[in-house]
Amino acid sequence: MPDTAFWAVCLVVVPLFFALICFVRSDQAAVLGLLAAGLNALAALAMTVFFVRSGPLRYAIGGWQAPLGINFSIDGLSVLLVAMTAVTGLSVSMYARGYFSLRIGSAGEINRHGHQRAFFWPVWLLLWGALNGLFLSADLFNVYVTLEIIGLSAVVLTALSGKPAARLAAMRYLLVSLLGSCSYLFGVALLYRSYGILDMAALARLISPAPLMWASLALLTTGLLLKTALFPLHFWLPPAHANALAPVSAILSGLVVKASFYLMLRLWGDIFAQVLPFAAYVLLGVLGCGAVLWGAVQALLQKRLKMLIAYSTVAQLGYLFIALPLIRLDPGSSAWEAVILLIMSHACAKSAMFMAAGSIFLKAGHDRIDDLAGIKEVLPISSFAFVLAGVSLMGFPPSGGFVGKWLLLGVSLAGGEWWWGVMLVIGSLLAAGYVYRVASRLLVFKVTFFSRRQSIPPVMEWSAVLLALLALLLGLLAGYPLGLLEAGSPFPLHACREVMP
Amino acid sequence: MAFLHGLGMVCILLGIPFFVSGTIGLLRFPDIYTRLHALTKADNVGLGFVVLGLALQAEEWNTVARLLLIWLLVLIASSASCHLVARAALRRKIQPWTRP
Amino acid sequence: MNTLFLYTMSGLALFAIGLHGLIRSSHLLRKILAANLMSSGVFLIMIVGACGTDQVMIDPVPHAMVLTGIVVSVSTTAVALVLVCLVQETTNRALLWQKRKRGQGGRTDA
Amino acid sequence: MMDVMGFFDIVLALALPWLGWRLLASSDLFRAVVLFISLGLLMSLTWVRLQAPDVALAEAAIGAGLTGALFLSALRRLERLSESERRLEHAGKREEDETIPPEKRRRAKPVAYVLSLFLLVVFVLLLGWSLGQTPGAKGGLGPAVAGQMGQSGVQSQVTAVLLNFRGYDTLLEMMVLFLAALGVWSLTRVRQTQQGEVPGPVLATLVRLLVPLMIIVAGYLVWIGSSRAGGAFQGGAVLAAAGVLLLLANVTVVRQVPAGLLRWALVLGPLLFLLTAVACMGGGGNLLEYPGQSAGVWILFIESATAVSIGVTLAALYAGGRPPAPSAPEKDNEEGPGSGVDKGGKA
Repeated sequence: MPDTAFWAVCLVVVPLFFALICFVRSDQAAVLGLLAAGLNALAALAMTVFFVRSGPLRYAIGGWQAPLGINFSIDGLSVLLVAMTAVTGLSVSMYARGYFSLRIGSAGEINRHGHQRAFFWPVWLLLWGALNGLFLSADLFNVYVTLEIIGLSAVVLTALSGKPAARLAAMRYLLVSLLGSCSYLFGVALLYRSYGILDMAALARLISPAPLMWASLALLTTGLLLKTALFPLHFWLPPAHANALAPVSAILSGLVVKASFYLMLRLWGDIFAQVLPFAAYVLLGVLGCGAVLWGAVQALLQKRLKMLIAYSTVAQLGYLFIALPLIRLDPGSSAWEAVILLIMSHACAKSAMFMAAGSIFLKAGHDRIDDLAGIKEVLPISSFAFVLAGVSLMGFPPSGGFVGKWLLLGVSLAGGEWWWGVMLVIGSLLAAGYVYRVASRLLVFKVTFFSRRQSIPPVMEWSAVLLALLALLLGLLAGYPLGLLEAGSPFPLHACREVMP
Repeated sequence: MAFLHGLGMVCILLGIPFFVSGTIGLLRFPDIYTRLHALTKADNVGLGFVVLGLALQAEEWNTVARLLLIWLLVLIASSASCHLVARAALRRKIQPWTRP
Repeated sequence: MNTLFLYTMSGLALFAIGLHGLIRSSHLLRKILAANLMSSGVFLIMIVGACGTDQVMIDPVPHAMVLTGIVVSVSTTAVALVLVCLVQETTNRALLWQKRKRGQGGRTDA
Repeated sequence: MMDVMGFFDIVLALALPWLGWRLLASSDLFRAVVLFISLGLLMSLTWVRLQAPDVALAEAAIGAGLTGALFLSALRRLERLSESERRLEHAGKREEDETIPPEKRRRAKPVAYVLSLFLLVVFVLLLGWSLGQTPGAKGGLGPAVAGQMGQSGVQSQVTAVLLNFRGYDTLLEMMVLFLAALGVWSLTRVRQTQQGEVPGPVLATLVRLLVPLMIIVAGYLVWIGSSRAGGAFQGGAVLAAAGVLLLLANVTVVRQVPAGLLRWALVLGPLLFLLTAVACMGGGGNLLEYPGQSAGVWILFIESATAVSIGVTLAALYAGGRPPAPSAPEKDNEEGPGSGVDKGGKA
């Protein structure tokens, strides 16, 4: 009888299985990949449904309970993130199918793109499986292995474009990723040394202030911040995200950076929450403010569309870190809800934006913002998707971004720390600035635009629009996901402790 | 038994200087060919002594056989790799060192 | 006990040297070597931790973790080395930060 | 005798960071790589001293041997590309960036150098202090593992952890290895330049002698893994060494392996592991929960399959790219060396 756990296992096993098969049958890669994406989305949906029915759950892999074996912990937070991955992943997969068939179809460059397609699918599916594994896992070392898969496959995907800039960016990404995961592993080693345990929930009960604990927390946090690209450590992100292929950029910006942030949430929001002083959260929040300002200013200065979007990711990640002190400040759970809404709406909006930008790039043959005037005449749907996603990033009313920021604003005012709220507003204004800068070019009337002859497949345009629309509607539908979070308790791991044997 | 044990110890102690001199040769000799010479020749003698010593100390025939196998494999590997390195050096036209 | 602590410090030193090398050395190959040193240091600390104080009970879990770690590090090293070769191939030098025109995102791909 | 070992420990513990320092400080990349390999061998000695024979075997085979081989072949490729670096005997010229004029470099160096060194020393001291301060957890999960050994199906604790208690980690680890092969294959193709080289009689004989022996040893290591040090990774690494030897000797058989077969060999281990894990759910168990008393059999099965794949994968990593195209241009194509540059321009 399939239940929540069955579908959770499917979420990890199916993509991995299809990744292996895709590699062997590389001529069928796209079909197999789409099939895997569909199955994955189905499994995510089924798991959500069962989760709503039966609540949080722990699943012992191999039948070995927590301290000895590795457990899945399925709670509100992980279900939401898995669902987010499924939705974004499905539309990116559809987009990628159109993208590669278009590029293979266009004359002259057949070989290179056939090669890219043959390797994109298995690596992307591995990445997807590892993301699901990361969100579901309750074991710190297991998380390290999934982080390695995520990092390595992100690097491989970045380098797939084959250009010198992309290779250099991938190299830098790989080194940062190595440093980050080494630091994380060191932290895990020290934690294991002092507590003799790797399970997150069990660890949360044991944590007590000690020099070694601080050292391991510092190492874990440094590693994760490197991988999440928080402000002073963000240097590797824009070139990597901007130089990759369009579907890869969407995956990297929408999903990959969320994986390490999710772990930050687990560590800072739950496991270490009891012992950490508020000042530490403030430090992260300040860095987040720096990210918001720096990323937005850099985005405003960029001349290329994809670089602008990549810097916007740096800025948007800043919001998530601003939310950390507010989570600590908040007696209720609205800061938790806000940060999850922000994560989800950013995943949808940013992926949609990169997808739309990819279509625009293909149609126009370049992505110089200043020369894109009038592209709406030839590519109305993608331009629309871009603007729609931009509205979500700015945080305009119906969007998920708006509700998230609104909740955070409420928490900051209620907690008497209004300056966080001010930062949120400034960030939104800056975001409006750079989105407007692009939109004003894209939506110019009556300019004849000389484009390449190739026509963008509808699936590429519509997948972007749908995703952008979802980001926009997330605000209206916010009740559903947040209700899911309630079902799993606002403080994700606490619920599991009761289920723990 | 104690006699065999002692004899083994003596053999091992005899082997060590060969290893040491081989290593010193590797570090101090002037060119690649002399270094190879030091490494393979001296080390192989040292290895022979050490293996002999350990075999004398061994409790079972099983272990002796395994030690012999190890000895044989190391001999093969070191002579073959010595040959390969020297060949590569010759191909790169590296002149043997002569006393200046 | 003292020996174990010595090994721990040795692992720490390896980690620190690797970190230093990863950040400061310019050649990419050396950076990758340094990253390998770092992970070796971490492995050393993990294994020393497995020894326990009485040296009788050996905890096998860190051993398994280190085995995993070794395989992971050879995997990343292999990819990194191929990338280094490609970077050298296209830019003629295996350095990460080189003097280049402003805005290296100058050419982006769709 | 104890004192001798204690002295040995001290020398070893000091030699490790010293070697690390030397290898990063050496201006010659080749020397750095050689020092790295010797560091790996010393690490492996250290594992023996710390009673971790499994790790020692893996370190010697993978950490020192294979990683070293990877570095050496990468170095060779880099040299062939740049033609400038070192020669076998002479310390080559430094490859520090020449873009910065030397006087500027010298000026910039001391401050930054001392600062970073200072920070590192502080970091080490702080961590060392905190490590000394906090007593370790007693035995960690050791007692738990020991308590459940009866149900694990094997005698070796490490193998039990790797393939039973935490088998999921190992499954994902196989995926990392697979991903590495995938990444290397996606990046580049094996160069065909060595095609002309003839191996020479010594190497050919060595290969004929050693390869069968290595396959036997690999099988032995996998078999013995259930009760003592050894297992899929160690066995796979020996297989990989055989593969590397074959590649070095440029045996034609290796070049003629059909690409499809190679792909299946790469996938075999992870795929069977995954399918076994799922098959365990058939009987109502959890993922990877071996049914009944059959754990030992399943573990041996998985280990044999993964050992083959590990061997093939590591050898493929050494080969450093996907197999060269057969004479006719296949559809899964290639950009030749350097042609990525001109193609990159037109997106």
